[in-house]
Amino acid sequence: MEFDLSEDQRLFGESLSGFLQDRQPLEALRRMAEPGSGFDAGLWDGLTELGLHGLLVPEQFGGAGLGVLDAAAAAEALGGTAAVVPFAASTVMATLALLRLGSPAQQAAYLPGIAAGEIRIGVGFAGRTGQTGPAEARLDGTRLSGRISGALDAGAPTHLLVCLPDGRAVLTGAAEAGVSVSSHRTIDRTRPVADLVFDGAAAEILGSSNRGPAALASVLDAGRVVLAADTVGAAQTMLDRAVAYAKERAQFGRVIGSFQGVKHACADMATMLEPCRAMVWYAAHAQDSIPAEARLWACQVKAHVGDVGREVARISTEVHGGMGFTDLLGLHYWFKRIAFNRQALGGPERCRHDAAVEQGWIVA
Amino acid sequence: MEFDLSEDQRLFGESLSGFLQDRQPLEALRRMAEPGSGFDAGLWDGLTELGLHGLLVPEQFGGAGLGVLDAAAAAEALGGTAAVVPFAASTVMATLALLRLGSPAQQAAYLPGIAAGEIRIGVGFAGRTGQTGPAEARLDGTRLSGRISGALDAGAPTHLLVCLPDGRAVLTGAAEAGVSVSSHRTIDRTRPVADLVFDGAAAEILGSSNRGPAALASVLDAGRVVLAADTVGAAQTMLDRAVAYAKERAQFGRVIGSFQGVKHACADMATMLEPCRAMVWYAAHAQDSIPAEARLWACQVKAHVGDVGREVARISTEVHGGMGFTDLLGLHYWFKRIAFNRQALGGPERCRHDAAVEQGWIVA
Amino acid sequence: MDLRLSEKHSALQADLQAFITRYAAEAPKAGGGRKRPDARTLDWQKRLVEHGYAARTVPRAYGGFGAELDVVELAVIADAFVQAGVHPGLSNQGISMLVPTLLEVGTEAQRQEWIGPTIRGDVIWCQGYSEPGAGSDLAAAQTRAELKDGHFIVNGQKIWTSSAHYADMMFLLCRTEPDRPKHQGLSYLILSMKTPGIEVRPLRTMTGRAEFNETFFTDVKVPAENIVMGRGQGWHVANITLKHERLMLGDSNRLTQRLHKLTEMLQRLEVGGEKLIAIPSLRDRLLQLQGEVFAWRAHGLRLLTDQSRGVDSGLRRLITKYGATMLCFRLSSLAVDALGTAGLPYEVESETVEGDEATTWHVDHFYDIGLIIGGGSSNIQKNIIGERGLDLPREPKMIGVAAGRN
Amino acid sequence: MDLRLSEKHSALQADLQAFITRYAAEAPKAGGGRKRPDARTLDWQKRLVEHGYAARTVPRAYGGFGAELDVVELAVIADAFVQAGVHPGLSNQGISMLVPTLLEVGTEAQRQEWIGPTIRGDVIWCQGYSEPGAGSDLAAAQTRAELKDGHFIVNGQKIWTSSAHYADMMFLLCRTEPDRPKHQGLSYLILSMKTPGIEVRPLRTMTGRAEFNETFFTDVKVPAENIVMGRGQGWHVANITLKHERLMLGDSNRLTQRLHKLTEMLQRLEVGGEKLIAIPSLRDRLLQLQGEVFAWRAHGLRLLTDQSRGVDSGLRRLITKYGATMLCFRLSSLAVDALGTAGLPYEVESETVEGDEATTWHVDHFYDIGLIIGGGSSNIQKNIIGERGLDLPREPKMIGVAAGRN
Repeated sequence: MEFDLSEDQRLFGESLSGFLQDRQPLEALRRMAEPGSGFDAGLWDGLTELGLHGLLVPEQFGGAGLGVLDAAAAAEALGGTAAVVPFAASTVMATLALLRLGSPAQQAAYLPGIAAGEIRIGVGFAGRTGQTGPAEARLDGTRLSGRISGALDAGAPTHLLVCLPDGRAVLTGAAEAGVSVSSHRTIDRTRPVADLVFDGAAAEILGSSNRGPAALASVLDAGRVVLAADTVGAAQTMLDRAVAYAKERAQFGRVIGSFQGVKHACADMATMLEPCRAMVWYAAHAQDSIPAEARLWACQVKAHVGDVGREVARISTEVHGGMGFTDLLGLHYWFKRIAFNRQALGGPERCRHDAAVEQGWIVA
Repeated sequence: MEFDLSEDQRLFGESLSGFLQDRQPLEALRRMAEPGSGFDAGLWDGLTELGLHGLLVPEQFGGAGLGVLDAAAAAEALGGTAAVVPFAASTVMATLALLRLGSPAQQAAYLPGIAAGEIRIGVGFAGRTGQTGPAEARLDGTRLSGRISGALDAGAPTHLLVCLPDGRAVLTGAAEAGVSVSSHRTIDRTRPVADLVFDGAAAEILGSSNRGPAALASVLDAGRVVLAADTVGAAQTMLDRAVAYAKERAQFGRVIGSFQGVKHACADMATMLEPCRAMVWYAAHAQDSIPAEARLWACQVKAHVGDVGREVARISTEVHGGMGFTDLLGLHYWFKRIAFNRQALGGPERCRHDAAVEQGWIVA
Repeated sequence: MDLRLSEKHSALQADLQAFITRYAAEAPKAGGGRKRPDARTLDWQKRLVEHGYAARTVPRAYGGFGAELDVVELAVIADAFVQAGVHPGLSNQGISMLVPTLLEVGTEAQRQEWIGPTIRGDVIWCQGYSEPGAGSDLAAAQTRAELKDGHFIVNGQKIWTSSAHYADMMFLLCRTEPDRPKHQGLSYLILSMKTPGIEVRPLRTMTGRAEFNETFFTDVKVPAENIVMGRGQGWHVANITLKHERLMLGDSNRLTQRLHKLTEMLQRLEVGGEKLIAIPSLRDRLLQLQGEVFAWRAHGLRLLTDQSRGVDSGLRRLITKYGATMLCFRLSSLAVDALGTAGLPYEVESETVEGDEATTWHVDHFYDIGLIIGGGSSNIQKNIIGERGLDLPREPKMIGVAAGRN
Repeated sequence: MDLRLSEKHSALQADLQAFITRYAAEAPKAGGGRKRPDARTLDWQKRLVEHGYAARTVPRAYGGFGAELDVVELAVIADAFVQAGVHPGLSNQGISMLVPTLLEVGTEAQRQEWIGPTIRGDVIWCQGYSEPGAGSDLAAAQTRAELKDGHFIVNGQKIWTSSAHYADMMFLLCRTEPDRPKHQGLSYLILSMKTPGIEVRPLRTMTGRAEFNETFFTDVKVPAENIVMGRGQGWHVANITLKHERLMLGDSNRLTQRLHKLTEMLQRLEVGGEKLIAIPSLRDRLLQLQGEVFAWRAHGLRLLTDQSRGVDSGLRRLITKYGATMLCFRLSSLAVDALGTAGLPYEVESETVEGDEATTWHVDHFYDIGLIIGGGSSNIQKNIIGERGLDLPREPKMIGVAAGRN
């Protein structure tokens, strides 16, 4: 019995954090975030070298062959630094979709490119995530039509993965005829969302037969866990910065962290947030190794961490006072990162709904 | 435009509070509450003299002919002192049921007795309040059968009022053949609930024709407002006592109220509670004078004040530390009074459900 | 308890109806934001003052309408414009904060000079209170003003000066007696923003807009007579001004309007063919918030009655800023949750761009955090509620902490 | 990350299964409460000690099983009894608090005399820490002990002494050096409850039960050698004891069990022909609580791993008492809400009466408030989290407040 990250997992997270803190200090973050595409070529190439993109790609295809827990540890580092890099969808979900639904030929065709940082796959869902806005897609043979909003990691994609309501997933090139991608800057300048419009675009169905909604649902589950991990990292940064600020800032002749009002606010954040880290680990580990619990924990971790993230974001900003509200300290990048994670792939309401369905408390 | 209690209303509330504080100090409260019947003959007679029971009874029948707002002002005083006296059901709801559904003959038969303190009517609902436990009653001609749990003010009743699902209400004598009343002490020793069992008991239908569910619903609404007013009074007492304790009790060499932890807890209570008083007034006034808003406000005030009451009860107890948890200060009488009010006539969940129905957001 | 309007107030309501019917076409568009009022707005403002629908209680001698204070009248007027969706006249810091302050403690000359142009919108003011190093501790202001040859020479920095980039004038809290205890060393000056030595830099917030400014002072000369009350009385004057700001921030009408907007949206938008209001968890949150807004709405009526009687509302007033701003945040939180991924796209380049529904809610949501913090953070508010409202003891004095300066 | 049990732990699990299958019929009923353990319970306890399922790490020299500390073993053992619903052995303040304290800082003679009888259940202890005037400020204890002729003479009053009415012995925190600073003037004594001059009065709580006592001391003579560590070191010893109490209070298994009980109830009970779990607002609250319990459950696994490595969990441990007791209260709040009016009837005359489901939940609900307060209220916990966990500064010293005595 050992409930902890492995030494390798911890070290990888630390090296990611170190790299990102180094390459993405506040001024660089402002610059990289400004275009709002969630993509910076320089950062991307550096992360390719660190092996981020191939984390889940099997070794035979040039990756590290690791699991969702490793991805969660990485996501915590990305959230902690508000990294301007596609990950949850293009790296984790797309790779898992290929591994769980794709044919050997498809895996061989795409996975090496993912690991090498040459392929970036935006991911859109038709239904299933409870998202607002249009989400319909139909397949006519291998021709895809429809309109899907809220696609993730589609600020600079080479390909698009579309998840259909019947449990199939299809891949298209982002530059194919009949494919239109309108990427939008969001409240979170480090990640965009995109509207995808398909008009009879040539598409490739993953796998030769429909493996049913469960396989695709497991891809969604993994994505939710990874977004929750990102929120834990971002919220931890907000807590750390609030504590540091409270030790430094003086008002009424005292360091503000010595006032119970501020001290207790920090204690509240820590009490909420700290168990979330273990929760993410368990949920991620369940994706890799405890199939019976995987879905329920994925729903619950996305919902609960989403709620805690919002509270921590608010309280940390309050502890910073007026400075927290300005752009000067850049604290809002993390506030908005947390807000984005909360909504993407289904907000807490939707995730709890899914958790109720999973437990048979209601019908879908 | 004047939004306030009238001088008379305030004075009546104050005289009630004064009387009850005088007659029901902590030791007397313990003694009166111990039987758990919610009835003390001495206290009852004193309140008869003050005119409490006839508050809503028209002057021609010996009462004061006042409205729900007056009853709410009185209820705040009763809750504030955790008074061992039937009121919300036996005085307010029973009187209103007679006024709104009863025939002139029935009004003449019962209302003078209510005002004189000779008639005390326990009230049970078959359905409609979302209560757990059995709640079914059927009328065969004028013979009542069935079983209703959770009846209010039925610790020492002379009569029982049963509200049927079709909107009719029937009266029986509590000592009639075929009527069985099992009154239970509750968490709140100042008020019992009762299980009523009817086996072909002779019953009198209020009014000659069925006025439809709306009239009876308005009686329920008034009851909910009055219970909310009781909670505001009880919660105010818990806040006042917490503040007084915080000014007096020293720890770590300081009066604890000078610590922000305690001070802010008191501020939180005040911020939650103070608007509830105005809310109760508005809701009560709506019962008397703004029919279009009466039901929605009744549902919302019961739900919201129920939630605020629970928080204030917890926080006040915490401010009192270990002393709050013991029986020594008797603080728990108010804690439990608030908890009782929260559940009786429908908890917050049920009241919000009713509010959604009232606004057409869902179907009943 | 009587929620009906008196005959006098009903008559006013009827007058307002007639006025709005007749003149609404001349009104500028509501909103406006970060710019000087244009000519159309100034004309409208003058018409409102003339009819007593703006500056109603400002004496005629200073260019106002000269009515007795009747807060119900003011509420009836505000309500009429909100209901009709017609521009209610200017509401800036000069009108809402400086004018009442001068009326209370200004000299006759100051009143004569500034009140008229201010209420007509010809002179725009900004507020010079907060400093980067002081935050909620306003009395710790370090901006210095030294009297030399009939002028105060001002040096220092202010922050949160919201309309400084187009304002004509500033009211400024600064330290003139550095040797006196903290609260007794301040003075309240008024000065022209055209005075040499003032630099205004825009201050961007988390909304993405530069809603505020930082203002820097280098040897700025202010005539000695531009002081309100005496030297060392700045803290007293500033508190008069703040009293009026706090009343503005705790407005329960805003809560009601926001609840309506939110309810309407949940009834209109759909996800997967289902109205948002049909989703139980969203509906339940809306119902809870509705209950809270109802409570504050009723509470607002009570405050109005207090004011109309000239009663100090005490605790009832002290809780409003903290309670209402937190509730505002929770209302906008539900809105952005309900919008989900479709609400994430966000472009706020300048205040002149009209945002779509989602952007508007997100701006509100971010701004709500600012409102929780601004004008005294929640911790400060809870101290005020505890100490002034509930009479709980203040923090004891600290060992090793200078009581005066810091 | 490996949640599987090692071979050694799997073997222990198998042994436990065999043990429980063989002996479960001899076990007393779980629960028990406010009374001395009866003969059957004592026999059971002895059998558990013999097999190493109780007092597992207490050295054989003192009557224990003498195993190396392996917290996973302890978790496996606890889990086996919970799963089987079999009495897991005694868990009283003597076993959980005094024994580890004596093992850490007692004299050899004290260990020899007390540990064996305590772990077998032959000697029952109660805790003499809190005082009515001190509350969360344990170090402010005023109960005096003066050394005279080889005895400490104890005078004063303790509160929250939970098993004082049947305990054999007490461990007592008292002031022996009244002239020294507050924290340095205390000593930790052990004494027989049969000593003349001790009076125990039951203390009723809001649950309606007398779960605690007040204990009064009048010239109670305690032999001088009955001190643990030296004079003035009582605060240090008491903190060792408290460390073990705090671990007990933050148990995440209790949260999980309570969640299961609550979930089962909502799936079973109906209102108006509808299962409670079908009511959206109740179900949604349950789902939220489930999420929180999951978080604490995972967190508990992390703490267990820390312990198995001998790592100080720091902040992770400091948050558990505050976080878990608040969550407990919210779980029981949902339970009593779901029970509604049918849950209001309440009779708790003595602990011997088995309550119905509703009464049990209400007792839990009231008791949860006690747990939030007991062992350091939320405010104290938040200070500890902030100061020890996040390294935030302590309150500055106050002017006019004696630092030592009060």
